[in-house]
Amino acid sequence: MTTTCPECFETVTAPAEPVLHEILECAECRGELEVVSTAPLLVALAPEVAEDWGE
Amino acid sequence: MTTTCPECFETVTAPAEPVLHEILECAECRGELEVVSTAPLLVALAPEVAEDWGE
Amino acid sequence: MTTTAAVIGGSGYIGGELVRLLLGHPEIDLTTVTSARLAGRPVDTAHPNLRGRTRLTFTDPAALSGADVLFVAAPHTETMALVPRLLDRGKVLLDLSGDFRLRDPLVYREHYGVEHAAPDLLESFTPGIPELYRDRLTGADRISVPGCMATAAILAVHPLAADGLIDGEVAVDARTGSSGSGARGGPGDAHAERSGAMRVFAPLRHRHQAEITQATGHPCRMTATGVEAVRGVQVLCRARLRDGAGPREVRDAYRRAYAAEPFVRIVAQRRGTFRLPDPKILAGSNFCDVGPVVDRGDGWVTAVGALDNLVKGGAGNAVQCLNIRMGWPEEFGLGFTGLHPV
Amino acid sequence: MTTTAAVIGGSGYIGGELVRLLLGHPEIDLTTVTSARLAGRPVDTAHPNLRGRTRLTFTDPAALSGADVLFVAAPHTETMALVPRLLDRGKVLLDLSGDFRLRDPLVYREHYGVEHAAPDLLESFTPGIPELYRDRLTGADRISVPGCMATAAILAVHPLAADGLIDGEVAVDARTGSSGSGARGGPGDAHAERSGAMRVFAPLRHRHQAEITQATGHPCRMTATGVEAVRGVQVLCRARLRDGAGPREVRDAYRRAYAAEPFVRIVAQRRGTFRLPDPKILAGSNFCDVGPVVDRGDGWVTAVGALDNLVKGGAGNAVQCLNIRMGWPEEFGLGFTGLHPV
Amino acid sequence: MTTTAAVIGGSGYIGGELVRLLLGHPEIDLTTVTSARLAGRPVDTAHPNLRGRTRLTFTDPAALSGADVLFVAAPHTETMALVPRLLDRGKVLLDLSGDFRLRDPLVYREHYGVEHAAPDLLESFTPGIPELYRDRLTGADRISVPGCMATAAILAVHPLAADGLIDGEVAVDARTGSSGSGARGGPGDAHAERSGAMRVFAPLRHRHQAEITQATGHPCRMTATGVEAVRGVQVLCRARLRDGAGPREVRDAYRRAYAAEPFVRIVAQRRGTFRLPDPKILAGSNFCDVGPVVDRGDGWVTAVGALDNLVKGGAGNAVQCLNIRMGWPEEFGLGFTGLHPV
Amino acid sequence: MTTTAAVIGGSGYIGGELVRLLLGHPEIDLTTVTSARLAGRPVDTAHPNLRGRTRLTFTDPAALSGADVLFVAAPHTETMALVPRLLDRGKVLLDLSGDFRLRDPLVYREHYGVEHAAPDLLESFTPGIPELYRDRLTGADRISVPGCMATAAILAVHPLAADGLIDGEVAVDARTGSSGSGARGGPGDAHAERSGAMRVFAPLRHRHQAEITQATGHPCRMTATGVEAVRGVQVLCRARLRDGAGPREVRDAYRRAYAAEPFVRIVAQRRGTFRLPDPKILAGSNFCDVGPVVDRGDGWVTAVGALDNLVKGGAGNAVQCLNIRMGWPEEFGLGFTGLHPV
Ligand SMILES: NC(=O)c1ccc[n+]([C@@H]2O[C@H](COP(=O)([O-])OP(=O)(O)OC[C@H]3O[C@@H](n4cnc5c(N)ncnc54)[C@H](OP(=O)(O)O)[C@@H]3O)[C@@H](O)[C@H]2O)c1
Ligand SMILES: NC(=O)c1ccc[n+]([C@@H]2O[C@H](COP(=O)([O-])OP(=O)(O)OC[C@H]3O[C@@H](n4cnc5c(N)ncnc54)[C@H](OP(=O)(O)O)[C@@H]3O)[C@@H](O)[C@H]2O)c1
Ligand SMILES: NC(=O)c1ccc[n+]([C@@H]2O[C@H](COP(=O)([O-])OP(=O)(O)OC[C@H]3O[C@@H](n4cnc5c(N)ncnc54)[C@H](OP(=O)(O)O)[C@@H]3O)[C@@H](O)[C@H]2O)c1
Ligand SMILES: NC(=O)c1ccc[n+]([C@@H]2O[C@H](COP(=O)([O-])OP(=O)(O)OC[C@H]3O[C@@H](n4cnc5c(N)ncnc54)[C@H](OP(=O)(O)O)[C@@H]3O)[C@@H](O)[C@H]2O)c1
Ligand SMILES: [Zn+2]
Ligand SMILES: [Zn+2]
Repeated sequence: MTTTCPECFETVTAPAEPVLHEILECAECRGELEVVSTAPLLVALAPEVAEDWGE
Repeated sequence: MTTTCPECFETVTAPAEPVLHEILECAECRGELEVVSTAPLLVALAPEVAEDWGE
Repeated sequence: MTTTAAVIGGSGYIGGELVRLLLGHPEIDLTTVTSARLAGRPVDTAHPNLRGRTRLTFTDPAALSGADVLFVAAPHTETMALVPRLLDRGKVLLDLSGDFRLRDPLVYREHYGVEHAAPDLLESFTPGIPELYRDRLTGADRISVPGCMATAAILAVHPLAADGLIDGEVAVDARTGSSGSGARGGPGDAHAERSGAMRVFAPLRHRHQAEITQATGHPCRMTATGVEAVRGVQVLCRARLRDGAGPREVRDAYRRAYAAEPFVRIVAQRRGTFRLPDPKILAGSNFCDVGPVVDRGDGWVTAVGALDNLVKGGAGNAVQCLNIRMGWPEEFGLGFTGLHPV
Repeated sequence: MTTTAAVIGGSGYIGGELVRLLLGHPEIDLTTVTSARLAGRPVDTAHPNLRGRTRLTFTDPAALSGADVLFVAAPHTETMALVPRLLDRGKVLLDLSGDFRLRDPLVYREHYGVEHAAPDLLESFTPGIPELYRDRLTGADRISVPGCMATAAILAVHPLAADGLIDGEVAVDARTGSSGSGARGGPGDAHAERSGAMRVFAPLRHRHQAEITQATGHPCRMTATGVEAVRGVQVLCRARLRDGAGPREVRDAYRRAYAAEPFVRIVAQRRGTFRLPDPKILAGSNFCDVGPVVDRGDGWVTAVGALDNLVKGGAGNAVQCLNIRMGWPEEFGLGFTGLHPV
Repeated sequence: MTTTAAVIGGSGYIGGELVRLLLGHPEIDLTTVTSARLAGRPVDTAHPNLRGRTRLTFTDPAALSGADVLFVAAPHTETMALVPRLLDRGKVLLDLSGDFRLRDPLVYREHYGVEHAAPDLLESFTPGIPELYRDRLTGADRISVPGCMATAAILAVHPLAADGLIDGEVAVDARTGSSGSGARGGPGDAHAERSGAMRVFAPLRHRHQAEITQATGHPCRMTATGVEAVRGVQVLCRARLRDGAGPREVRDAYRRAYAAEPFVRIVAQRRGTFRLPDPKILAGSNFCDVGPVVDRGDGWVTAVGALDNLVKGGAGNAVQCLNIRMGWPEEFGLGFTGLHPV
Repeated sequence: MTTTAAVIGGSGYIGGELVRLLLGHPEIDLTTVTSARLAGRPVDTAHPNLRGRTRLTFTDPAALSGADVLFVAAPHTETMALVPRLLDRGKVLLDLSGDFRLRDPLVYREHYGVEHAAPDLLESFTPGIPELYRDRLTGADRISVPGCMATAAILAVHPLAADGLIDGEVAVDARTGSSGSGARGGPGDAHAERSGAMRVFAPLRHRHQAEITQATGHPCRMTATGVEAVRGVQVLCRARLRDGAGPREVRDAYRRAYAAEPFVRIVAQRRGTFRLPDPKILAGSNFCDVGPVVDRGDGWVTAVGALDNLVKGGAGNAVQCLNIRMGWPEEFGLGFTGLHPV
């Protein structure tokens, strides 16, 4: 099963039977993608862990 | 005798009897100023020695 | 009669710098330095440069009794919960976190990702920027010191903004050393990873841009890159000059703005190795060096600013604000001029 | 049958890098390396990393006899006098100086401050940018390799420009290590002065901006800062997206432009320590890493580029161009992938 | 037919260097790289320099099936429990930890503070020092690669010891970069703490001194200091020359010992900037540079050694040992010569 | 009534540091700073950290009129010709070069390679080491400040030597930053060459060893290595304890020697990141940190010393000596405590 990464628009391949709230990693941008729907397969970007410099 | 620095517009003080082509240094921007006229006192900016990085 | 002071968050990098400066301040008696993690242990455990200079030990924050002046150097988003409980522990409170810098709680949420916990207090804080708000600081009991990169950019741009010499947006390209992220680093802060890096950690919308906009009145587009340095911030700020403004107006604006400022130097020279502001020679000092360069061809100005993020970008600036607030000479505790070479 | 090669200006930093790469090139026989200053002395006198790898000694430039391929790594403004005399000494000539990069002699004079000495030759040079001009390079006998910061910026911006995704000017903020100024430094290059510096040595109108404009078709406003590094260039390039262009179009443009490129990697990740291009991990490698970041809010794009100024920013790029010209595999001599940590 | 290889501990610094070298090795097919922490994620997550060079993902160590050659790059004191379980997973095993370097389990306990868990295996390991044990390595199925500082010191001192030119104890003063402590740093490894440090982390009895004694036959007194560098080890080894030994005997001993060695260079020059071994120009290369200096006045010798701790001090040396074991050219996979400047 | 002071050699690194310290000294009026090269130009031309702190300009050395106190910071072998002409220009003269440090002109010739030009003056100088010769300094009109590495080693070893705890030779392994070679560097001092180096520039018989022997009474064997740092010297001094001397005697000796010293700290801790002396946290400060480590097994002691070569290793030590000579508080002008992190 595949879908598109909302960050970089690369094709993301999910396991055969994706589970709701499972976290996938996009191979291109390495973003963490949360499975928000399984049929159809939809993923959402998990929040980015920002670095906290220069405060 | 004074004039104005063409780079930073600060007042530049020349020696009592400035000589043509004499080099003064502006106290503010440290530019080298060449005396191009003595009466009236006029100065021009000598070329900047640039650094030559990143070629 | 000396004034007592306490540092909350005293084991961190800003806390340590506050301790260093306050120990050398002729009017201050530093009585309390807090750390939960190191409670009971000597202050020089965290700050080995202070060996032989103090016998203070860390106090648990919970055990803080109070002091005339409180410096709060705790993490943002946590500080807004702390401050309400601290207000009655001191006469003057200076916060160094980001929590009380932005007047508008919506802007806070946009940049910090959480709801502000004490929005009613926001208006009661005076921005800790002596060069812009010296008068207000003389009467301020709550002072919010701006961010390190924000301070550099605000001071670099302020003369242009105040004199109305620029139009539209200011683009800020900031570079910072590793101490900017504090003493509690993650894996990316390990020496082998961070050394020699040029790490664009904020390619857009760094939080400090909201502070710059608030202080200068100009929209701001900001990037931030970690470069090889422990201390030090440098900003390059670009803006379009309005019609009629040229090199002369720009130079005049800087001179007027900073002629009498003890801690801002105009550095824009045509010769020598240090022609424009470079934080290399500012480590430990409270100077912010600023220098404008005008492109005579196309009417843009680039203003460079540099400072030590822990001093003028934090602890030193806080001490300067306090000096103003107390009517003390502004240089008290801030006499160190920086080193060269270094 | 191997191809013979000579390096003119072989005692410099670019020259040394050419020697390193050519010694490891399977099709090349490096026969001559020139230096007036060190004529007769072993090549490893200037390049101690090559100890045990070559027994070549430096040849006086005046004694150069010729070779199939000539690499010229001499100072700009001096090279334009050298090249005419070199043309009949080799079949293919690759120049690494700035003297044959700009097609228009007026633009040359504006940026180099002197009249061009061989304007008639300018049109005969093909720009050494494989990613833009691979086809032309297959037949080129005179190749002019672009400047280090220019290469980084051109490759960072090219997909946007080629697809017409941006409007107007590109602002380039470049940072560079100390090897960019070559082996003959002045007082400002001394370690005690340069170490840890953030030196805005070109606050405006750096020479490379003319190259960027020529290659991308966009006007360019460029600053350059020396930061703590020996090797390494990083550029931040900002431009406004034209209406209708967004993150998806931008990503697609980069993929299309660089999918088949052996030495350009797209680096724009959401996790990890090295999310955007950082020259730290590129020392010695021929990669140029590029990564775009789109501000979804306001429609600006920041494209980051990074490379090793002596490799993809100079010697390595020249070797890649030669490989294309000769029909050899493009990776020949360029297999080193870079180190981590470093 | 290629040989398959697996790296156990592939997410660490030594592991990453092994992956880099093995991907470039013409006889090796790297099939497995383990990490418990990053299992399933791409190998370039931990090693960003390998982007575009491999599509391998990390395997959980528990899921390791086997390979012709196993490289073990796991922490000491943990490796001795791993190895017994790994022995039947590969024909040849090379361990890079300290666990199988010392032949005597009592000496192990003295230096590592714990009882050895597999003392019976100790004798079955051949020390991975090509310059001393090349013959034994040709038939070795279990190879224990020495410590980085130990390798530098052993190679610096070996010619003196082998020729009986020195008496008594060898004093070793070692300096090391930050990658020597691996990817899992503590608070002291943070950039702001470690940058520019001169940290005497082992004022006496560094563990590697037992390895030096074992290989040279001389008692050893060793200190180790962390200095500013990511990669790189340098040792200064001092010993008293026995009567009758002087500069000529010393030079001869080094020439004899290393004339045919592909990865040891004798560097002891009287002119130039790099007169004695300096790890600065060795990053990424498999060279160990050594150079003796004799004090004609008092009959002491100082032997300097330098290498890249992750290459000749670890991963590269392991690959060299494997090349010997397999009868491949010793330089396979190790062609990178190092950079200058850098 | 203030005391006037002049700095001869004021454009150099030691000269600049003297200017920085003297400008902050409450009893001193700095009237003259000499430089032939920069005569007439502002002092901050050479020392950009002093911008805004002084309006002094450089005086040509030939035009020097005189001052109460003369600090001489000129190159060795040239200073011995200068000093005789300076003696009547000031009441107190402090020399920072090597020319008047060694009492014996033969030892001078051995280490400096030239005949001493003013041997009769040698005995008239008091060594500028407060910790050893404070009493003599109170009456001294000619003071010769020791070398930077010598000071670190002398202070590290002195308690052991004074209490007779060690036998025989002291081996000193010194590391130094790049400012130690002054502002007039050669090609080897260029950033690209010197950055990250570990350069054994004196594998034996460094000149400072004669000073160490003179001050401690022990023969000394010294090596010196340039490591990555601008400021900072660290020495590791190893010696054999005499029978009966152990950890307790050693600790006691240090405590006794330095209990009342304002600028020597004993640093030998068992926890934390900065356990032994590290010059990283001493930049700008006048501290010399010393710490002994005893090997309980074999009766050797390693004493570590660290300082800032331009401060306690030069300019700061000179100011401390003057304070003693004049009966001023010893800390005058020397209050800066050093930074962390940095
Ligand atoms: N670093 C800079 O350049 C810089 C510049 C300007 C402003 N700032 C701001 O200054 C603040 C401190 O920064 P830093 O770099 O010093 O960070 P840091 O090194 O991480 O130190 C944080 C300090 O806060 C304390 N702390 C943590 N949680 C606390 C809590 N809930 N209540 C009380 N104390 C708490 C810690 O004490 P424990 O020992 O108990 O953990 C530690 O002393 C931050 O808000 C930062 O944004 C930093
Ligand atoms: N450094 C970089 O990052 C970089 C990147 C891309 C392009 N470039 C360009 O590459 C060229 C070389 O740069 P570099 O950094 O290697 O400079 P460099 O280290 O100063 O070396 C210059 C070389 O040119 C030789 N040379 C000087 N004058 C000459 C003449 N009249 N005829 C022949 N040879 C002459 C010198 O040889 P002697 O021993 O005889 O003095 C030396 O080998 C420059 O044009 C530079 O702009 C540099
Ligand atoms: N660094 C040097 O300069 C150097 C030089 C020569 C030899 N060595 C030796 O080489 C070894 C690795 O050093 P390093 O610097 O690479 O350390 P490192 O960066 O900390 O890496 C350690 C590696 O071991 C893995 N690991 C940890 N516990 C394990 C276990 N129980 N079983 C299997 N794998 C385990 C880790 O994987 P996870 O991702 O699962 O945590 C990681 O991949 C050490 O023994 C070290 O002494 C190091
Ligand atoms: N650097 C250190 O860490 C350190 C530490 C302790 C002691 N020292 C000693 O201190 C002295 C100065 O060292 P430095 O590192 O500051 O050197 P430096 O940076 O090279 O400065 C030398 C200074 O001496 C002046 N000078 C040169 N020749 C002179 C002469 N014939 N008469 C008068 N002035 C002359 C130069 O002035 P111009 O502008 O006229 O050339 C310059 O101001 C040396 O003897 C050195 O050994 C150095
Ligand atoms: Zn993606
Ligand atoms: Zn001016």
